[in-house]
Amino acid sequence: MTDTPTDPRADALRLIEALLFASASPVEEASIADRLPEDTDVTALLAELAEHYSGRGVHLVKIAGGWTFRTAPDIGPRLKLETTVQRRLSRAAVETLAIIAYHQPVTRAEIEEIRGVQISKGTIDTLLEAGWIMPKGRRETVGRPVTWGTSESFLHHFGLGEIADLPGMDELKAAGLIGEPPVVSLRENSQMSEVAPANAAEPEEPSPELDALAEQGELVAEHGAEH
Amino acid sequence: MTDTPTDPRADALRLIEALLFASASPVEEASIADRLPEDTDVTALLAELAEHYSGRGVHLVKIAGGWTFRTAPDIGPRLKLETTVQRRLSRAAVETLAIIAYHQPVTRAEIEEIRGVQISKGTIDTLLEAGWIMPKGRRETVGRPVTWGTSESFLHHFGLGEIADLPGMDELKAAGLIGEPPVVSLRENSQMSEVAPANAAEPEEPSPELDALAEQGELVAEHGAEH
Amino acid sequence: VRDGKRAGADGDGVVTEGTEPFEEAVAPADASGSQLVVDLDGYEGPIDVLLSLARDQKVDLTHISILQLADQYLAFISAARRLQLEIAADYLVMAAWLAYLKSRLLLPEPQPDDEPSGTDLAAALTYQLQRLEAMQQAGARLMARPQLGRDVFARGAPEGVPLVKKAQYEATLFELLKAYGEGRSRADSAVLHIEAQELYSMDDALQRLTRYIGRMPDWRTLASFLPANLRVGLIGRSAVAATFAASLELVREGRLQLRQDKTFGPIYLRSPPISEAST
Repeated sequence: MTDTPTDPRADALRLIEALLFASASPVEEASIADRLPEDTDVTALLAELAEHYSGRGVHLVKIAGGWTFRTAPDIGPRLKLETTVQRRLSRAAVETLAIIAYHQPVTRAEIEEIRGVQISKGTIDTLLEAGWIMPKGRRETVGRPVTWGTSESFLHHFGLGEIADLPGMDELKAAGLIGEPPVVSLRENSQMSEVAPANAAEPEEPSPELDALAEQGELVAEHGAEH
Repeated sequence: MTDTPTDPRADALRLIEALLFASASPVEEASIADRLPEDTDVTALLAELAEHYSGRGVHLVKIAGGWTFRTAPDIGPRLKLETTVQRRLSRAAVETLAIIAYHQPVTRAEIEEIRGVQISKGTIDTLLEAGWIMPKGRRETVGRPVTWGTSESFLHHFGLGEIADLPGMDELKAAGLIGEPPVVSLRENSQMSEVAPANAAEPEEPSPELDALAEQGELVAEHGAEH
Repeated sequence: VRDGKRAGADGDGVVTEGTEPFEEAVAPADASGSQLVVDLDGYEGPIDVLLSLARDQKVDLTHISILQLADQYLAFISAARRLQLEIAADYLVMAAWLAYLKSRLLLPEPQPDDEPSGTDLAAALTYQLQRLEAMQQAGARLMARPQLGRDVFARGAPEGVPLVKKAQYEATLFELLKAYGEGRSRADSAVLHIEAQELYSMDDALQRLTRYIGRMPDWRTLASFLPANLRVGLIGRSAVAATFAASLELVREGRLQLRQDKTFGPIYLRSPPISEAST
């Protein structure tokens, strides 16, 4: 290395490097700045560090609003490290997760409207158990339904700096596929709910959100025990 | 970086780097070799990697027969972040401080006598930690108890030139800080006398304090209006 | 993930092409129950079915023929019915709605009422198909990302960053003085005993009223019997209460009469007329 430790810029780079290596979770830029002289351009230093590591075995990435190192994605499989075995998500769960991620905060009813089908109770449970979604307060409409959004560990798991970094987010917004529907909402939905009693043979859990909220801790434990 | 991922040597370096980064404990050379083509000179690669990191914020070191990254020794101490947390003094501590200020030098037993309640050990410690009180020698009586008084920084913090600047009882009364016994004091008084002895076992903050706290807001507001 | 089932429904085209194959398929399917070509279980609801069918048109969703799609769906459902598959209500509702949409699309002139036109409904359906397709693709892209603990790894043994919290205590001179003042006044009041309140007792009132007995043939208000110096404040109220209680006592003894014309109205007192008193 050509850097000499006396150069303040190189010194700051070393400190950032050490800090991010030592931290168990991503470190926010403000927290990095706290440890450096006031006039330090932390953003520029981070960019320089990211550049330095771009070709290496570990990369500097922004995750959940903070900076951290991660192994290069192409190397992962060759590390033969113990990996956490994840059960593959069902198609329903993947779709539901995507809808929650892109449309958050979103109610169960809205998810069902997008998918055109009722959500089985297990789907939300699975995503909760994985720690990827969390309740985001209630919608102030009739019935005050719970809304869902993604958690910080969702961002960690999928390596996202923030929700806006979701793949294709901008295009979907531009295409009007996220947010309020630009056209008359399908009347079919109201019709469907009128006919719904036919479906009452096997009704959904009455208010699964509430159950999930109330028992969240328990449910996870219970769920874990099942598998 | 001059390394290109297609160069087998650079590729091996990247893999070692990622492996040592992600491993929970130091990795032995043999274990590294297992993940690389047979003819790889792991020792030479490790030396190269150690050289690369020698000037940086983390160093590649050999610990207990295995290789791992560690924070550069000179940087370690600088990672420590001191944060000052603003803390309000408890009511008991403020009152104890006030008694020390007015009655110094004063022993713990005397403070307790004045307050009519025992002082928990933490109260004196907190005031010491805040730097507002200091021991002022021993009282030449049985047991030679330590006496307490206020410090220089107490005067600074409260903007006092000297202790004599503290307003006297008459002035406190005039300022409304010592009030007439409230009309409903019958309840409060009986509680006080009943609670105080029973309270001797458990320290500090019995319910009368809470009552007083509840009134505190009012008092402050009142005071603000006066001035 | 039901890739297999989806592929079957997507790819074969059995579902959408003529209905003949199903006729033949009925018998073996009923017999073995294993050769179902129309497998509703592979779908995530009617919109998902529609989306699969729409892909068979091999055009961008915005250019899809809703009419054709409706036909495909209806054929799909009738095929499933012929196979005597159990069809969830959702699917049947969608079939009914599509049949309705079809009729609206085929009607030459718009309905007179303010219902949305067939074209509006078709557009709404197209939007819903696009939105679900977008979410299906988004889900796939999400799952294709390198995942933590599987494809990428965090530092295995983070050394940790020490965070030293230094307390800085806050207190103002005002708080200090107030605490001292309150402490002192509390200490003072601790030795104080509540003085007995000066209150007008019933005995006092009884004595006072007795003096008037026999000397008040006319109704007079209770208030007029109160001692002149005890008509206000707490003691005034105690005088009213005591005098009233005393008057009740005297009424009980037959030595006084009470009258009140209305609730909360003034209370009047008088000595009982001689004749009544004797009875």
